Amino acid sequence: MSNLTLVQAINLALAQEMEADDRIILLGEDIGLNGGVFRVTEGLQKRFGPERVVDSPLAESGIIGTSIGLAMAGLRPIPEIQFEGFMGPAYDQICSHAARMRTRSRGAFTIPMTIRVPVGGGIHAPELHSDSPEAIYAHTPGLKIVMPSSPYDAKGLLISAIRDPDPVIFFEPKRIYRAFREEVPEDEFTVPIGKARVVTEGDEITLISWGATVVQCMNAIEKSHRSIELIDLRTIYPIDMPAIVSSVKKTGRVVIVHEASKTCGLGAEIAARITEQCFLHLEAPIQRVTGYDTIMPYYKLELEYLPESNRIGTALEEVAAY
Amino acid sequence: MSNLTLVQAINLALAQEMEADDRIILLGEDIGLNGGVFRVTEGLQKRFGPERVVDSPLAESGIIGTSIGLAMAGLRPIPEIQFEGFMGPAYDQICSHAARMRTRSRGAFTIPMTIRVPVGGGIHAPELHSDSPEAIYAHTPGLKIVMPSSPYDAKGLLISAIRDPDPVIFFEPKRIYRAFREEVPEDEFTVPIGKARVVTEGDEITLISWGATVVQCMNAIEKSHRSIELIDLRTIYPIDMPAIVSSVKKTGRVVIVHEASKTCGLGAEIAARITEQCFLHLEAPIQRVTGYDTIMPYYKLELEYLPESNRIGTALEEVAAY
Amino acid sequence: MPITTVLDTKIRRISILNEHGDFDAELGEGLIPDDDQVRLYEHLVVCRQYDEVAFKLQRSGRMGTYPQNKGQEATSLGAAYALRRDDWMVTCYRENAGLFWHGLPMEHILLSWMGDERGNRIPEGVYCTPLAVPIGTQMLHAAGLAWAAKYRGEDRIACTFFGDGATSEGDFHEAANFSANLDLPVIFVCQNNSWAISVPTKIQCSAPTLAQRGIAYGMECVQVDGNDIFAMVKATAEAADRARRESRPTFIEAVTYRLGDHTTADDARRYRDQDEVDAWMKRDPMIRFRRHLEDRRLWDSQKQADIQKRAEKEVAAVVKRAEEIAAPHARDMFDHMFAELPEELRVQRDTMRTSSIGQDPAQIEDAVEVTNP
Amino acid sequence: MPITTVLDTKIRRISILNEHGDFDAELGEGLIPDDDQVRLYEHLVVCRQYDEVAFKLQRSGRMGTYPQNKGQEATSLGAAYALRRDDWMVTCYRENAGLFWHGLPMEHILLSWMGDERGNRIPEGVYCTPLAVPIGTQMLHAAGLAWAAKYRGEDRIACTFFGDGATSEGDFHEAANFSANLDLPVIFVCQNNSWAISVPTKIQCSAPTLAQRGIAYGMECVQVDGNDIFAMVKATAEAADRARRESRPTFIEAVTYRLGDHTTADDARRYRDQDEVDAWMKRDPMIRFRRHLEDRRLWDSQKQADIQKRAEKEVAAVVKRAEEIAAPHARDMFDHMFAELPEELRVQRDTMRTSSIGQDPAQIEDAVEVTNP
Ligand SMILES: Cc1ncc(C[n+]2csc(CCOP(=O)(O)OP(=O)(O)O)c2C)c(N)n1
Ligand SMILES: Cc1ncc(C[n+]2csc(CCOP(=O)(O)OP(=O)(O)O)c2C)c(N)n1
Ligand SMILES: [Mg+2]
Ligand SMILES: [Mg+2]
Repeated sequence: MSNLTLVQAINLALAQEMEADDRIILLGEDIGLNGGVFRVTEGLQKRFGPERVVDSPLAESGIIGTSIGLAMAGLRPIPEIQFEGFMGPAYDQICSHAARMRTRSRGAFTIPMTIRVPVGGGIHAPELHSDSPEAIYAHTPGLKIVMPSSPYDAKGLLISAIRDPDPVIFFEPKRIYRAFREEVPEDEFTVPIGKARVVTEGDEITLISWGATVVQCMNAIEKSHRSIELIDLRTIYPIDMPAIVSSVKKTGRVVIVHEASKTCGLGAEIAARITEQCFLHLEAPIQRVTGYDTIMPYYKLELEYLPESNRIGTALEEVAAY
Repeated sequence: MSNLTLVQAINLALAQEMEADDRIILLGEDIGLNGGVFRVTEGLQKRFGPERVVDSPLAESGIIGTSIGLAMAGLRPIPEIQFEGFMGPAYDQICSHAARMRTRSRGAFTIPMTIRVPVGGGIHAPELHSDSPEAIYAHTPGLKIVMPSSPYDAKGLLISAIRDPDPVIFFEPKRIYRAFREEVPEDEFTVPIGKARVVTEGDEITLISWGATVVQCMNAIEKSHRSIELIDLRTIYPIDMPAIVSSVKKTGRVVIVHEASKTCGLGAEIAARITEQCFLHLEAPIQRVTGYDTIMPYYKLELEYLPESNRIGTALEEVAAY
Repeated sequence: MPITTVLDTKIRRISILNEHGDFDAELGEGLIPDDDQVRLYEHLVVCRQYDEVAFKLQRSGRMGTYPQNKGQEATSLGAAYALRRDDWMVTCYRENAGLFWHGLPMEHILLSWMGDERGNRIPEGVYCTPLAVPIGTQMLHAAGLAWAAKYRGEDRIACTFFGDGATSEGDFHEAANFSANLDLPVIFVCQNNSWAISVPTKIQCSAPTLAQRGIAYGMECVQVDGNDIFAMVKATAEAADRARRESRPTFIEAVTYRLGDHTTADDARRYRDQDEVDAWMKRDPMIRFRRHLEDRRLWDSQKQADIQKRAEKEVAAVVKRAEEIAAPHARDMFDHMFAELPEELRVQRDTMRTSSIGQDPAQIEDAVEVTNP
Repeated sequence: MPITTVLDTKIRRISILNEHGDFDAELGEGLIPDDDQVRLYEHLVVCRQYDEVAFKLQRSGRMGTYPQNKGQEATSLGAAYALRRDDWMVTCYRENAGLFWHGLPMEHILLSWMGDERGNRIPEGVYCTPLAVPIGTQMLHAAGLAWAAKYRGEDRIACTFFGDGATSEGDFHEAANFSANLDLPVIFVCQNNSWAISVPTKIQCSAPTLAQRGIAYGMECVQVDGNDIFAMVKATAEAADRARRESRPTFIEAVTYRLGDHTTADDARRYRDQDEVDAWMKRDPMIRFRRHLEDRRLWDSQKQADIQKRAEKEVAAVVKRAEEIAAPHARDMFDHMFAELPEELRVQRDTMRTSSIGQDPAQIEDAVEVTNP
């Protein structure tokens, strides 16, 4: 066990998997000598050499497109996109090719690639450095989407993602890259993709979130006197509906929290499914506490945009009072 | 009045608006002499000249990116993307720039651009020629999204879109480009963006759809003996919730139909909002009849994927029976 | 002094067997053994027959949209001939002749255009990739495939094909740039067939050549008469050598012409002159190749009649195979989404004939076969 | 015969005032009137001061991430000088000197980096565009702006600036290609400052020059010493002329160097040698320019002291203005989403302090001001 930040946990997972499997190649902007702009890949180029940790040209479509080729040949590329706002240029390669290659070729070609991407707001960064596009990719069949909220999960989920035979987008909530430490086993272990985690048990309200806002949810719970079951989704797609359904059947009340804009965010899908599958158990409308349907503002206003614990707290009260 | 197909209605709207406003420039692949691969721009280059109807290089990001520049200078570009599957390369310019320019510059720059895109399946086309990405763009703040289901609406909505001071994605359901004709006024008229249309009135079930599947819904209603209120959304964003809410308060039962994949489709957002706003009126879980969470299959299976009238009919029965 | 020259560069054009039948012995002699010349020509006849039949299949409603290859066959075939069987061919959709030579069973292409993904299930041991529908995107995969070979110390290379129109896409640029800067063993074959649907090449590139695209990357580049199979073989062999020995990419502009419509959904008479087409008809790669073989007494009209008959038979058999493949199952669309089907997708699959996907997993029997492909 | 030459091209490099202070009179004499030389130099001093102060604002927590301009100022300033006031400057984020010369009030740039969109509210009559955060994307806007001018018959042109790294993005390619093929009056100024964050230029382009990127498009291209303001003025003036008269684009590679870190979030010591930085320190555009002015008796140390004082005062006033602007209102994030706020967004705005956005439109009073920007 070591007491690690999320950044350190990811770095460790990468190092251990690279040690075990020389089909793994890392590529991306500034990931080599510089160790990435968040230092997630620190020391890896030195340890594994510039053939395996590759500073690429500044071209996101190129990074993903060549990774697809590497994967088609049987390697296991782990491309990094420097910020989620720069997935845009790679959107086509991700959605028109990576997500489709297996089904297009009826299994002849597969894409065992893990795309690492720092995600979300709260770090006073410039434009396009604070977004949350997970729903975009959840709406794209053929991708798995993961977003850990703790160092332990980050290591275990990343190892699962790397070993997964299909493309996985691994979103790293940058706001909690170094926000806290947690005991993480030194040895390799996996946290399965597709399984949510019950963070706190409770029977009054089901609170559902993922990534950095899980921390805001925990803060809200601390300030609340109610019995709240907090579910950390951990995997965005496929969604662990059994975990959600069994909680909602117990509580009948739901609050969903995410940073992304409300309209067509993942919260909508979860709310729709809960209504489909727990219709007779619901005792109040499902509340979504989310970013607004605006552009994520420049950082002077970012805390107004992000769902902070007080907004979550209000929602909990409203749902309970209904 | 003339009896027009949807293609003809769009062509007419383009011609009349170009006649009235010389700030309008059309650009795209094959839209000139060839009149576009669906002949939507037929005759326009001949009539308005190659300066106003421009065959562009084969580069979607370039088409949208230069359109943004044209719009920033005060012109009113109408770029065409040849098929919705080729919006991918333009995703970044649409979402990182067109959608953000007004708010980024606090109104100093605006993007009065209408992006025309044929959308959807059912025409036995190759891969990436049959998709329905409307939810992706509905989740992107700063864009308006429109999808007509009839020649009349196509003309009126397109004129609204062109005159709108903000970027509008105008999706043209290619399956019904020539499927039927309708009386369309010769003169210019507008159908307002943001207003749904009640296609048939009813008080048992609210059926919500948009684009080509409105026709499938009408077929399903014809085969049904129930009193069904069909709402054609017409505008994907902003969603006309008042129209939906007033219908649902009457019926208490809802079926939503769209071609796109289910997870994080627009149906999820509508279902979530209905649950938020009509919680006590709902008498059955909301049903979504949609494409599956698979890649739109090659055309041998496309009718298995698309929500055809029999699947819609079953959903209507299930909702009624609940 | 203050104005100096920092770059001075030239681009060559290779032509060996020109449209008048002139053959440059110095470059061409010994390039392709006689036997192989005959085999290549015969292959062209079969491919031309395949193309005609595919066109008719579409016209009679037995196949969807199809892009004719007519007139361009020598380009991909010449390149394929110069490759090793285990080199990657990363193509677009107009390279049937090269792909079949490289080992792809002929029914695959038909099956794909018949709207069936199984056409893309490339058999084990065949080194090519599925049809690339989004223009200009597949060159990046070629770069990645070549990179993988280099990483593993294999001497396999990748040869990618694309049109003049494709060079306008950003992904082309990124693929060329990655290949040059990371020293990847890739050959870029641009099939400049004068048109991208209705758009003439000058709208894609107003420079005097497309070959000079490669200069941007410090890449070796060359222009070739793409209807001259000898020139294609020579340029590709040189490029393959450069890729294999020096791990450096090459850009080849192959000047050819699309004699048919863009696809069966297109009508080229709307936008181009018949005169232009007629002029290019005379430059058909098969005419000059046949004449050349006849000059060398490697070919005669009896052989032509024989191969024509064989081609018809062979293609008919291919069509039969493609059409006899059982219709896909509706549930097939789920089966290759992931290595292991997630639970929620399993439920969608098993309930697909009901409306309420996700709610009634008991109806698996309902998943019937498609009756009307 | 069969191997012919289809292209033969050269690239020039322009240098007028080199790092040793040598001045090429033939090219440079009369290029910039003496008064203007002094004004330009003074402007550089103010901009350098601005850059230092901005850096310190970030370090003391009064501003977010900031990209220093130090060392590159002559590039954008020389180009801006050669433009007309109503030409478009479409920049990236390291062109303060040029932008201020072109008319952008200095507090705007600070405000943007302070996390406030109002910094991007370009005043009426100033022809520049907001900070471009996504690398390599703004050149397409420049092409569109130039296109609009051409369409309207205005003789306004667009000059766009970007880094060496940006030339790897597909959008760069598309912008250059559109401009060349549609004959747009655009100048592409690539500021090759040796680095893209930690990545050296050779990973973006292994060719001997970046200038040759332009050959791909048949575009006029030239390499310039970007730390030589005279050479920048000359190259840009030629390009502007070509754009205005012939409506043809030009690609200028301006060779310069980023003397500071990439941004305040970066530590360049991790990846580059101090020796390299020291060598470039000597090539600082301000050193040679000052020496040149002194040689010509246009400048002396008294003037230097005066301008330094003025710069400090001026920049302090700018900082004061930027910091005194009232904090934005939370609801501001809604107000520029659309020309007219859709009803559902109005409800979100008016209820933003409640959880249940969309459900309680009665709480508009709750939208309080941000207290802690
Ligand atoms: C990204 C993308 N944009 C547009 C299309 C539609 N489209 C199909 S083929 C084609 C023209 C391609 O021209 P070229 O690259 O020259 O190849 P050719 O067909 O001439 O062989 C276009 C525009 C597409 N398939 N993909
Ligand atoms: C599309 C995109 N990808 C990545 C980044 C992150 N990033 C910001 S600046 C930069 C390097 C830019 O280098 P260059 O173009 O040479 O400009 P310079 O900073 O050297 O002036 C990178 C990778 C970005 N802003 N946009
Ligand atoms: Mg072509
Ligand atoms: Mg740079």
